[in-house]
Amino acid sequence: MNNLKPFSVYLVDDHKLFREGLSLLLRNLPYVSQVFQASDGGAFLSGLNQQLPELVFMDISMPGLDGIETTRKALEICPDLKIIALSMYADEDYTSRMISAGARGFILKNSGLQEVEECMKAVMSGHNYFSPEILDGI
Amino acid sequence: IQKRMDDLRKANESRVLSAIVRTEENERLNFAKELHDGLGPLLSSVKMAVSSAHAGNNSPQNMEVMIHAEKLIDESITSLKEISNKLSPHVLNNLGLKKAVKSFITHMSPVDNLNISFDSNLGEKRYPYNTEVVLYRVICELINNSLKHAEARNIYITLMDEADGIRLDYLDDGIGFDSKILEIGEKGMGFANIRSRIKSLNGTIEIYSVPNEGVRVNVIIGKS
Amino acid sequence: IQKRMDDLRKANESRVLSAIVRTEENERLNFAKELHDGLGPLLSSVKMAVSSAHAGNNSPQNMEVMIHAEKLIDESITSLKEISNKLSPHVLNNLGLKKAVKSFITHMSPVDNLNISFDSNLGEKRYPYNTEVVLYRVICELINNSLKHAEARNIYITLMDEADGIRLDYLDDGIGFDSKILEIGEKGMGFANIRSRIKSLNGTIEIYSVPNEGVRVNVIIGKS
Ligand SMILES: Nc1ncnc2c1ncn2[C@@H]1O[C@H](COP(=O)(O)OP(=O)(O)OP(=O)(O)O)[C@@H](O)[C@H]1O
Ligand SMILES: Nc1ncnc2c1ncn2[C@@H]1O[C@H](COP(=O)(O)OP(=O)(O)OP(=O)(O)O)[C@@H](O)[C@H]1O
Ligand SMILES: [K+]
Ligand SMILES: [Mg+2]
Ligand SMILES: [Mg+2]
Ligand SMILES: [Mg+2]
Repeated sequence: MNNLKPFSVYLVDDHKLFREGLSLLLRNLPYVSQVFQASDGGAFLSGLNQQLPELVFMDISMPGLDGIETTRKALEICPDLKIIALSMYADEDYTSRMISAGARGFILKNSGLQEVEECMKAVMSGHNYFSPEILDGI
Repeated sequence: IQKRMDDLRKANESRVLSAIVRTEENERLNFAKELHDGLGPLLSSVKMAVSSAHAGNNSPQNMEVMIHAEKLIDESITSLKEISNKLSPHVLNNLGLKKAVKSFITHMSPVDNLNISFDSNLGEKRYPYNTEVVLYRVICELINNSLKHAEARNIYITLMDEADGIRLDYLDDGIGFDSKILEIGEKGMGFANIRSRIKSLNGTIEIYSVPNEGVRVNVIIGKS
Repeated sequence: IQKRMDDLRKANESRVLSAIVRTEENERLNFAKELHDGLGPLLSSVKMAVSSAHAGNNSPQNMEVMIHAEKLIDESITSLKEISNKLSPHVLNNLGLKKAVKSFITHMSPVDNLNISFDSNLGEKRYPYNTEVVLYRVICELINNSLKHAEARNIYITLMDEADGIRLDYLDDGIGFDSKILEIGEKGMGFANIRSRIKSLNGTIEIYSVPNEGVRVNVIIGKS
């Protein structure tokens, strides 16, 4: 996996401290070139024409446009965008909605950083990735 | 005239009850949200930080400390979710009554030799928040009662959307109780509490039991 | 006979209300305890682990991550305490009504040009839990209302233990409101909620207001 070309990441989450914490960790990874942040779906979508990231972490429950709608709209604009859902909940309904909206990965917010890394690597090399907890539930 | 006055009084009483139940559920929802959407992500973020540190090049001692810390955080998150869910079940809010009852039953700690059957024609249909939350809490309390008191082997729950309203029929085949308990009302708060919640929706509840013959409860909540 | 029946009905109504308020407060207390005594210590020990690790010999990068994690934990603990306290104020449970009201007032986010005076002869005296918790919630709601709606410069609160019961007198000098609001009861749940809580204790509440002349509220709860 070390042959992965550095890529940019966009974090979309309404929880400021969570966003900042994760962005700090991501920036420390050698293969992450840049980290952008948005606090809601609207801000992310309107930022898309300026910053086209290679990978997106998308919160599901956000005020205004939720993660599911935002994913759908973002993929209409750029169909190749790789989006990973980041959720507090493992319930099957959330997963299936997010997947049908076009997400390539789905992990829980209480994952360790190792899992976040695995998920990023899988999705960046063209695979799908789902947390084990989620696979258990299906 | 007497009848009209009684009706008025009843309507008023159920309005007062409905106000208190509604506010209470609202506040609980807010607390659950604060916990889940506020505290939850904070802890998640701590978890990621700690896991990143323990993957880094640390001394073996630090490693051990960090692994321990991670376990504690996992436990905190589980406990947070449980409390938030008891305050206001997120499946109920997001996915409706039938799914929420199903989820309550599947997530219960398993009990030996107890079989719960749940049958419902509600599908994904949604009802007013108060109706959903009251029926949900009634079902949970009845199940908890059966677990605590009944020594039952079977629980049968049917929840049906019918012409006259939503009908809940609950049955267990446990040791039952002397129905005097209901009149005295000294033993616990469970029945009193679900009675008032149902009253707040102008619904009806009937509780039948005979020692050694289990418990049967019938609830109807009109659709307004 | 009519009078006796009315009395009976009233007594019954207040019993139902009192049951629902009591259960609710009990459950809240349990949730608050679970948070405070269950989750709280977990987080504290995470905090210790993380601070010990960051004191160890770490890379500068890890250092930064750990310092950030510690901040997050502090924030989690603060938020946990706030929520637990809103669910069931621990000062109230531990130190009684007067101290709890004082503590609520001192911990409020400060408001420009608002002065709150609180006078009470309750001292450290304790009352039945329901009495304390209802009076506490009434006072909090009245203060919140003044903050939200009144544009008041002064709030005067007196809380007195007198021969006929505990008396709460509340006054603000804000913009007041048209008392029709109280009859319609459409605007919010606050007043409805405190009315039912007071009713559950067989107490009385009177709310007076005239536009531009502030708000006055008098409550009496008998000592049982
Ligand atoms: N399914 C049941 N089988 C046998 N006895 C029951 C059952 N449900 C209730 N009871 C009896 O009725 C009593 C009253 O029930 P209720 O739910 O009101 O209170 P509780 O369960 O004892 O306490 P709480 O619900 O407040 O935790 C119980 O104490 C028990 O004796
Ligand atoms: N101190 C006050 N000064 C001026 N107006 C007030 C005051 N207290 C209440 N009101 C008016 O009375 C209305 C009803 O108050 P109530 O507490 O029942 O509901 P609320 O505060 O609007 O909402 P909630 O309490 O449910 O958050 C308010 O909307 C406001 O218009
Ligand atoms: K980097
Ligand atoms: Mg969110
Ligand atoms: Mg019970
Ligand atoms: Mg109010």
